Amino acid sequence: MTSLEAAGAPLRDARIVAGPVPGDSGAGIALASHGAVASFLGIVRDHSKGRAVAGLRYECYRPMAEKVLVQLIAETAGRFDPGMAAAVAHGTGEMVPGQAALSIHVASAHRAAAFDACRHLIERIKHDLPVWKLERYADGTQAWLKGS
Amino acid sequence: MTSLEAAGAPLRDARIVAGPVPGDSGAGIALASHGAVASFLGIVRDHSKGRAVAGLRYECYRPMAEKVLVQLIAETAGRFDPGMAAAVAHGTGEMVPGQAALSIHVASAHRAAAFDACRHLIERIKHDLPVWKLERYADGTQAWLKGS
Amino acid sequence: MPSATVLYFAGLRERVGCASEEVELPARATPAAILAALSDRHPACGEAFACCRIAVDCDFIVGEVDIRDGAEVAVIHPVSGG
Amino acid sequence: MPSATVLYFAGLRERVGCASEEVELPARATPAAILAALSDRHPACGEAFACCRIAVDCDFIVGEVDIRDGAEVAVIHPVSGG
Repeated sequence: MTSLEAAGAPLRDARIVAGPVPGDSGAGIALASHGAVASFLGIVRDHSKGRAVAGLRYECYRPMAEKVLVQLIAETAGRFDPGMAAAVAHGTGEMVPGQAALSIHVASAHRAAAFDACRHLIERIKHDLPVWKLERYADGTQAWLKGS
Repeated sequence: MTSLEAAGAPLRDARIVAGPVPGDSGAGIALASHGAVASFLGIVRDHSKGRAVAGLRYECYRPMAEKVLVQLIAETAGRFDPGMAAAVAHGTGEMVPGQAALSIHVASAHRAAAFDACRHLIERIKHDLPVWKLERYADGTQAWLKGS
Repeated sequence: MPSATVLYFAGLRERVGCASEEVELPARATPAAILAALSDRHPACGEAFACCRIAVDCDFIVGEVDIRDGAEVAVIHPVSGG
Repeated sequence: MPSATVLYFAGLRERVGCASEEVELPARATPAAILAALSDRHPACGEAFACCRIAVDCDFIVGEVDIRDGAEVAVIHPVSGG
């Protein structure tokens, strides 16, 4: 029995939630062998390309999005640390500036793998997660983003 | 008046706390112009160089540690993003595996600067913060770490 | 030919004018062939389809894929999550 | 010569045998000169001092520094925080 098995399998949590994602420190995902948790929060900004943003709407192809998140976590673990734990959540629906649309936590034995895995997950999510952003501007107009 | 001034100066919070550091998401430090929060938690592990660890004690030269944290945040902001917000806390005293000894949150307009600044802060803290770790092993012995 | 449910999202949904439609597709096809068939149905969207990926039953397709009757074929235009 | 309060921490404190002591130091000195003076007082710790940095009034010193009477001189051996 390895120490990993002794402590339980590392958490792999992927979820699409209604509204903004809940905020927590991510400390809860760490196994006893994990010394580092690297995290990322994507926050709705009040400006986009020079325009004042009043709010956003995220539209999601939910069954695929959940499947893609699970796959991206597995791919990331295979590349950076098979023993890592990860929790990823993406919000959907209406949000206002200051709310968090995406949260990623990665726990690993050492900080380099935790950071690299966290950053890799964001880049892959930005490329592959079937989620689209409608920006609502302060002047009353709105537009779908053309990729990100 | 820039949007930064309109929204208030970015938070720069540096503190040495008794016991482990409190856990939070870091979302609260983001200004309206910040789209990304990158975070790091240093967690007490249950093993160190193959030995089972029952607990730790962190000893700190507190007045200097607080001053160094403030300086490292200013240095990091100057290098990566003068508009970034940051909150850094390091714990002192007794801790057990699973507790967080260090938390770093950096908020910036974009994720690359937030990640780079967060990672830079850890490396500088590991090198310059006057804090020393006493490891208490499961076999009842203990030893001060020789640097990190 | 099998009949698949084709899905459109967000800006592409608005441009095509529907969120889903039933479309007869070849029993085995590449993403390019699927997008060409959809462009024939929606000539005004040909340019928008050019930068799209295809997912069948929630998996991105890179080569040829079998399309079963009732398959869910999603047209994934460039995403903007995160 | 000014009298400074010299501080030791953690493993170095245990090795030197005290957390602080009053030491007369030159009015202007480099870290190397300060560490040499402390090695004279604690010959068994010369090797441990070799990898130490010096902070005066909570600032790391890299070149020469003025030591005022009552200055706080900390001997910073390799740290292990984080």
